[in-house]
Amino acid sequence: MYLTDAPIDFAALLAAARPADGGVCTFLGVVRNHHLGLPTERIAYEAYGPMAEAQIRKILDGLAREWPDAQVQVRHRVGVLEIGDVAVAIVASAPHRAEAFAACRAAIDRIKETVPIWKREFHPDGTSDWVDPTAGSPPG
Amino acid sequence: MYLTDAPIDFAALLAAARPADGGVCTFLGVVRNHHLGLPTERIAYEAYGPMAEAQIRKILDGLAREWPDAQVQVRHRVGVLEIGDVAVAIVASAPHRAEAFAACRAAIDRIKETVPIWKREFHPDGTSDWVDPTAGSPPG
Amino acid sequence: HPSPLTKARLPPMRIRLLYFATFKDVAGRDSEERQVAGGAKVSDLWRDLTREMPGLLKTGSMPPAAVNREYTGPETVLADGDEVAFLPPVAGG
Amino acid sequence: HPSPLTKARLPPMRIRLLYFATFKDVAGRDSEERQVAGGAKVSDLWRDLTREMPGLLKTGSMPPAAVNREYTGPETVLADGDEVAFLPPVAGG
Repeated sequence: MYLTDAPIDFAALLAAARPADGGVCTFLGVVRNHHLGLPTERIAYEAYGPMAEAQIRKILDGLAREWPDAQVQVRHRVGVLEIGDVAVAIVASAPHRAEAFAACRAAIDRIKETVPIWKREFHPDGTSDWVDPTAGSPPG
Repeated sequence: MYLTDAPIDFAALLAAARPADGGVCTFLGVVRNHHLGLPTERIAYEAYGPMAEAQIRKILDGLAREWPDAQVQVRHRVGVLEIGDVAVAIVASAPHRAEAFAACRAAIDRIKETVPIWKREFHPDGTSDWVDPTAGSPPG
Repeated sequence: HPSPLTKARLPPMRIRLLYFATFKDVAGRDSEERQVAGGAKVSDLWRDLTREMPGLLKTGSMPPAAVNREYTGPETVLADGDEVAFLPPVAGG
Repeated sequence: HPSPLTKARLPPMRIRLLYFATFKDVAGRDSEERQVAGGAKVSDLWRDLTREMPGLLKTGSMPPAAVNREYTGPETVLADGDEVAFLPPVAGG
């Protein structure tokens, strides 16, 4: 299960690095207080759960083929998150740092491109919007 | 102070991300159980302390010029470390992930290239070697 | 001689349609059971839906579609019992 | 007429020399006070050291040097009170 409605236990993900792994690259996607110039108060994440799980599984399978020495873990929150909350955590460990960085970057890029998860941003004025990354500046 | 002889408080580094930061890329260099085909039991890190502090400061100043939106933090252990111990931690946070990844990767690359820190690997058979990254396979 | 097995001769099918995010707002529901013509493709379903709910078109051309939780193309022929979703631009991470 | 101010006329200087890692093993000490000729360059110091301790040469040509905690080149002229170190290949991280 890659999706969770509870806070992500990042320390537990880190602890899974293997004794042969010398490099651990991680990415945390954090709810930030602005988007496209508008202030953000909180974000509600919605997922097509079973498909999102299957897509993440496929992404991880692809990473394992491309970087066989890397071990990659993913957790993604769903539900309502506040500023500073971790929405997604990637932990990529490998014997050497080049693979760890490459696998981590590819993981977050592909997750953002293809995993059916959406987010509705709530603004301080009470309005809200579904975020459309294809419409504006690059997402964080 | 970027060097420490106490375990690195990674959670404290993470907590320093700013509310405007949506992406946090981190790198952990972990003591692994092998190097160039030989088993490793532990590693002693030695630094030219004052120069290492100054070099890391310079690297961070350079990163701040190249990626002004990124905030980068560094901690490096000195002393004797066991397998699985974190030797170096980099935390790079930025509004968007591209800067966070780029600054984090540049930070660890430059630290490994120019900061006067050395490591002596102890093998299970009682022998030890100073690691020379210019002599063999790429380091982790 | 026997007539060819045409699209019109296939029995109608029932699919389960899911709505997410902005499409859920437009549809006012998150899922429905729906009857479609035998042999209907994903693109036929999208055409029918946008006639009923022009608001779906705000994302422009046909969005990515999933059948049984896998991405698929507009030419995919639907089968009885399929779970179908059209996906607004994803924004995970 | 006055003779030119040559290297030989400069007074000798005292520097502090630091040894690290494999160089510390070769030297058998981690630091020393050392007298060098007035006007001596970093490369002169390295030449003298390797004559005394050929084991330093296992890293090949002159390694990176630091004067007063900053990287510097072989042509840098030393000054009285300088802190000098030749640095074996670094291996942090």
